[in-house]
Amino acid sequence: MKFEIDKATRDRLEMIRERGRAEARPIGLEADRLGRPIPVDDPYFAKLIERGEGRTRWSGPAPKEPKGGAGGPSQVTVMSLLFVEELAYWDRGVMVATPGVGLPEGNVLAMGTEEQKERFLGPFREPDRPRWACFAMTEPGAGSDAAAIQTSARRDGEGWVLNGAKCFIGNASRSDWILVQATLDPSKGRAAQRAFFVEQGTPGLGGFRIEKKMGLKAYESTSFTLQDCRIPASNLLGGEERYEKPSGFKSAMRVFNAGRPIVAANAVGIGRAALDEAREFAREHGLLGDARTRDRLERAARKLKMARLLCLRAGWLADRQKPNIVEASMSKAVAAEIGQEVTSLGMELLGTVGARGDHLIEKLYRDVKAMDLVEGTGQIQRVIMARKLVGLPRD
Amino acid sequence: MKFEIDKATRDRLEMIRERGRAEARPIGLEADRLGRPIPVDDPYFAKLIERGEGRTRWSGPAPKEPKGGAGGPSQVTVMSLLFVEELAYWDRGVMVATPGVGLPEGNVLAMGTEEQKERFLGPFREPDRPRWACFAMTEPGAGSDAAAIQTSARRDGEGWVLNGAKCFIGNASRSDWILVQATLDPSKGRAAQRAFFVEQGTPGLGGFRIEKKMGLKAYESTSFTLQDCRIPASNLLGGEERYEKPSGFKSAMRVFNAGRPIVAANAVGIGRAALDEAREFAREHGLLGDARTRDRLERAARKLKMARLLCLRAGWLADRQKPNIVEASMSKAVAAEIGQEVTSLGMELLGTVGARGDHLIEKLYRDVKAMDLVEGTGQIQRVIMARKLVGLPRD
Amino acid sequence: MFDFEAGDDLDLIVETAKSFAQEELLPRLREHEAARSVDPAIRATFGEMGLAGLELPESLGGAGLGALARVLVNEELAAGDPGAALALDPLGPALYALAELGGEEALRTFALPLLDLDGARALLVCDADADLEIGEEVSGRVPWVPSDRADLLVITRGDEALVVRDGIQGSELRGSGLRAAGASELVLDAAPVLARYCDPQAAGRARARARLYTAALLVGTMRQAASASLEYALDREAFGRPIAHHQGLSFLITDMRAAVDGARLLLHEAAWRVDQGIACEAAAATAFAEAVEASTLVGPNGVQILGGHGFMQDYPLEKHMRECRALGLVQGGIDAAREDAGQALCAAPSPFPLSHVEGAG
Amino acid sequence: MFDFEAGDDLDLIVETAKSFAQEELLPRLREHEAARSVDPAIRATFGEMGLAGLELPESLGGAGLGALARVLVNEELAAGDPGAALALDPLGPALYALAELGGEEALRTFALPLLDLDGARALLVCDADADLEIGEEVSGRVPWVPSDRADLLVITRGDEALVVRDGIQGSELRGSGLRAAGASELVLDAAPVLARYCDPQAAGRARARARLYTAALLVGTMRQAASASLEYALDREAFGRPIAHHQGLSFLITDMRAAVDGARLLLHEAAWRVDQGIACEAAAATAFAEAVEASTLVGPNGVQILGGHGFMQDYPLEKHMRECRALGLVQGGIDAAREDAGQALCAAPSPFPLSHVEGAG
Repeated sequence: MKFEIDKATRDRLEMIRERGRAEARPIGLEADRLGRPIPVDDPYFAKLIERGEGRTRWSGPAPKEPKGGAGGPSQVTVMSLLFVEELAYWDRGVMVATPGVGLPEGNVLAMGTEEQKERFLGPFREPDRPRWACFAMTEPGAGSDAAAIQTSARRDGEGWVLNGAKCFIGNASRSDWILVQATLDPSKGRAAQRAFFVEQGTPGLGGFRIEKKMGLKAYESTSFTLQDCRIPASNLLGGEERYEKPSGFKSAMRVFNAGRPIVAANAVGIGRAALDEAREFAREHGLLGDARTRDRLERAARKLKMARLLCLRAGWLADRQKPNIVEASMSKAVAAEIGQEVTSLGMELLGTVGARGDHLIEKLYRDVKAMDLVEGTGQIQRVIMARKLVGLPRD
Repeated sequence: MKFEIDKATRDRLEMIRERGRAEARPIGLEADRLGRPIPVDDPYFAKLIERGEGRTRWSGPAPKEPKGGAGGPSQVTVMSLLFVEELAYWDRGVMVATPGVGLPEGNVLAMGTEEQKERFLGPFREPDRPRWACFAMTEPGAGSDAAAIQTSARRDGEGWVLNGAKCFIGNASRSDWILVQATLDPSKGRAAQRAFFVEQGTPGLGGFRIEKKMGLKAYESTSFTLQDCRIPASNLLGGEERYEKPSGFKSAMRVFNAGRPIVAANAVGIGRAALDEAREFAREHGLLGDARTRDRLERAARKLKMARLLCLRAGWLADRQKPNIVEASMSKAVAAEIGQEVTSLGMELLGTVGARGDHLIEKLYRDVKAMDLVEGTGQIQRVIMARKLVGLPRD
Repeated sequence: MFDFEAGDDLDLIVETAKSFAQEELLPRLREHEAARSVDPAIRATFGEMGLAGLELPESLGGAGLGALARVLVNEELAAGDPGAALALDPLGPALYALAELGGEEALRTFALPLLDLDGARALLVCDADADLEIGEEVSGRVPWVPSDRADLLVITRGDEALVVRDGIQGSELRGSGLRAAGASELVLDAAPVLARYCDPQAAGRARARARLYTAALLVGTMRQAASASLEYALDREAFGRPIAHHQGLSFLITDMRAAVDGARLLLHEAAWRVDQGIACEAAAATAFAEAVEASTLVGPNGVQILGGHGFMQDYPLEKHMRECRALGLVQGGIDAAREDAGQALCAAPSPFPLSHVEGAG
Repeated sequence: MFDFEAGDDLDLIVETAKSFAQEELLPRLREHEAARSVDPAIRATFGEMGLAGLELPESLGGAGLGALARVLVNEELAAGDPGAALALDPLGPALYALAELGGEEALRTFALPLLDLDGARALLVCDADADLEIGEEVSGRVPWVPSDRADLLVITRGDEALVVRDGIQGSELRGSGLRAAGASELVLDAAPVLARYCDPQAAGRARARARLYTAALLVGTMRQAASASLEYALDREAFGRPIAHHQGLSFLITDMRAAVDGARLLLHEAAWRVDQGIACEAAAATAFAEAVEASTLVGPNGVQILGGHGFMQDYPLEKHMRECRALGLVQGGIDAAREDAGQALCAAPSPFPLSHVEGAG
């Protein structure tokens, strides 16, 4: 066993920390105060692009290095977890607002044709300006029940016609393209679902509405509609051929999951920020001599450490391509609850200072709740675990 | 609103308290130490009989006083809750071991024919010796799922033949008679169930085995079998006629429930005993100055008081014959968990003294768990509540 | 013995408060939140209902009702909007320190004038929640009050209550919740103490009543969070049935219900004790502590049941969650209440009376 | 970076311990409980496996393994029977105070002789758990040790460790759990102190290792409680399906699993720190606290899942519940651990390192 972080990773964490302190946190607090997403033309984004952030991991059409070379199996997920946790420590909202391909990058890398990678990831290799992309799964009528989505994709000559509505989609209105999950037949569940690239400006894509949220105001969560939105055949993720031998990807997907531990790491990061702030507040106010306060902080630190280990274990399994469904869901179910608990305890410690609405912990209390909602609520995570652990029937 | 106890009731509680301190608690501790039920011929039981305890509430064939006369609606359930809580405070096991009709009394009073009352309750009016009776529902293969019981009752000429096995039946081997729940047809659920008086010594009734329990050792929990056990027709509770117009009783039963609040009150009583002991221990060991200890005790007292109010509310509704299914199950789900928590905190306070196995709190820790198991686990209580609150389907 | 019903007289008042809250406050909760105040027409309606003087003695033109009436009314108002409930009550819990420690004279001098001043607010400030130097004058900072004005300040410190009116400078804050009542930081600069009362027993009762006032707002808010999320859960379908019909979620719903009911019973019992004139401090501290604890379960889980929608301001659940948390922070918060109840517990005779059983006979 | 696997060498040892525990201990747990000791034949088998000297230096004939080996082995043994695990280990956590504070010399003098004495037991007594007067001699009472004999007593107090062998009078107790190891009260009457060591850092490490020793037994016990009750839940039917297939109960099962896994990861990380020779005290205190807390969830709920059967000694769940509770009481229990971890937290730099991230690089 081993629980250590190498020098290079620690250095990178240190860099995130410095930039987080200097940039992300103040910008996040400002966005929260103003109650609006960071504008597209905010100088912060331009600065990120200038210093080479917001780029795709896609290294171009050249043949990739084989995975996990001399240094043993890749630890890419584990490293992401560490970085994401630190980014969320400073501001989770700002992190999500950061330009880049974002969520769909993994899907495109895993399933996209070479032509699609070039077309959709290419502009993100050395972007001339802040660029975003996004993945649109959630619908107003189907949250956790991914099989129930209603956005339809209909063949029409050479192309496709999409109809439906999506909601809670991060960065949607500013995205170059949206990877839209749609179904060929709503009665057939996930097997009939496909993902389509819909470029910004495509006729029929519209009705963008930036939602008002309790927290995480630095990035836009947006609903939009697709009305007879016509797209070329080449915009089907993976291309036609992919779906001729069915469910190859699907079964691979089910073995391990990296998305849920990532959300969990977000919760840990937010919780850690609340813990640090609470401890500083207690120190400044002479409360550390009180056993109640110490117990409260101890519990917070203990549970956060536990949640982090659960995340890292799930990520480590993913890196080894080992089954981690139970572990991934467990990390998310546990971390999200702990994040909530720690920020709530932080509020208690602040007392009426927390009620002012201008303390970081108060913002974190509002921010962290989302970690128990996105990528499946804690209840859904338990269902997923129970299916694996006890074979809970699908109903 | 009103939250007070009249003088007469307080006096009776005081009597229970004195006797509990002098008799029930030492006897209960002794039984626990010896790991066996209080023997049938224990002088304690004879003494109870002598001073007029262990008698039936049945006042004989004379017409009963109308319920709830001048003083408004009856508070019989509320009073039972108070008494039971106090009895359980001193020793729940001893309380159950106490001679008397016990559990089936309510059923017989509510459903029995006059002849049955005379025959089965009569000997309990002024008993010559300690006498017990019991109600046998639970089976090895059907715990909370009462509809699933398998003990069969088959018509045979004028009488009935019973076959099956029961378990966890309090006082069974020493009972004059056992009211056995059996089914005419296991496929038909509760509608096909009937209760039968089976007298001790009836051929076919046997295989008594006193179970080894974690706690509550003062009374016997017994399993037994019925093998072609033949009983007369007159032993069907309520007589044949009762079942000609179907389910009248059943629907009445469903409106309110007193059994679950009673179990809940037991848990509150046990929890209170643990709280008092823990507080005394803390006082003696100079721990009351520690904020952690105070918080722990405060939490215990608060939750117990809350649980007690939940019990009393459920009982008060039952006394008014108002629907209380949600409230009854709530009181039990909450109280049982709190009882468990309080005894566990008590153990924590004792430290290694708790590990000795000779402290009252340690016994209470083992005793109280049963309160979350009998009359339906906390999970079953939630199912019952959810059926009422959200119409949770029966599957 | 026991009676868990409020009785016809109280029921009538509660029903009035409930209709008002459900019809006037609930539909406008976002409006009032944004405006940091309650619509004047609604203020007027409320004024006509006579609920402002609920606990004022009849001799002073009030309804002369007690703690039970107050907590029941506050529950209903908070189920509509706890911020509005505060905004609409000119005296709020400041009444208790005045009435218990200063008596009718104090009420006449300090409370009555406010009733004639449209939108006036008396505020209670607990010393533990502020950073004040108290002598002949008071200077210092009150980090937060749920109001955009402070027409009168009643400061409690231990067994003392002080009245301050001038020399108070307020500056608006965003507020984490309860914005319909406003939110300010107050700076006191040598604010003259107009009156100073000291009475340990009266201070204890005042503290108890103030805690119950807030606990009732908490219970009302979480009751509403529980019922609104329950309604959603019955309406919303996933995996082929209403989400409430998934057993796992239904257990959460039952647990939220139990949390609300338990806190509510403790609240009612403590209020009954206040009205009986018997020992009520520990009971009120207990009720407050439980209400806060329950609200940290119910508030966030109201959001949880709605999933992503819960996070959005299109639904009121996020507001309930924020307001539950904010309400629990006053008067030293849950820790001060637990400390008070714990101290009482440690001092009580053995066996420890679970209050009502051995209480008033 | 990270590695969550024990590695082949350790796996082999763990596998051995596991087979032994599952085949020899688990089937006889009631037998050993009643006998207050482990069957001699099984003791012999265990002796041959060489697990008794697991952490003794190779120079003293031990296997020279570290904390990680110990916690993994203890988990497995406790999954069989935590009482038997204690009974089979002649040195138990007393080893740590001797080794860390007294070094090889102390081990040679006090520990080695016990290894040749069949059934001998060295016991660790934490001052906080006892009522002792300590001077040149030790007098007083140790309320409980999980043993029917005391061949050597190592008493820890703050930064000190004292060794006592004579003048100890034991009297048997029933014990609330762990009866396979025995249970006694010890009375010390002017027991001569044979050796006295003092070293703050070494004492801290000894405390950490002792906490991990017990935490591992807790994790093993609750892992077994979780898996035994899970098995039952898959087997037992109610309302037409295995009870595990009722979503409400399945959530409890997943929560129990998470509690076990979380405690286990904290345990492994802390043990790894011990073996790395880096700061481990706060991590061990944290792991112990979490193991205790998790066990108060998992122990009772193992019983809960079995319903009425859980309360009966026909099933082992009631034993697991009792033993979880008993194990959590040693070394000052959870409060002392939380205090230690809390103090470390308050003293740590800001931002607070969640230990491993900024720890050994």
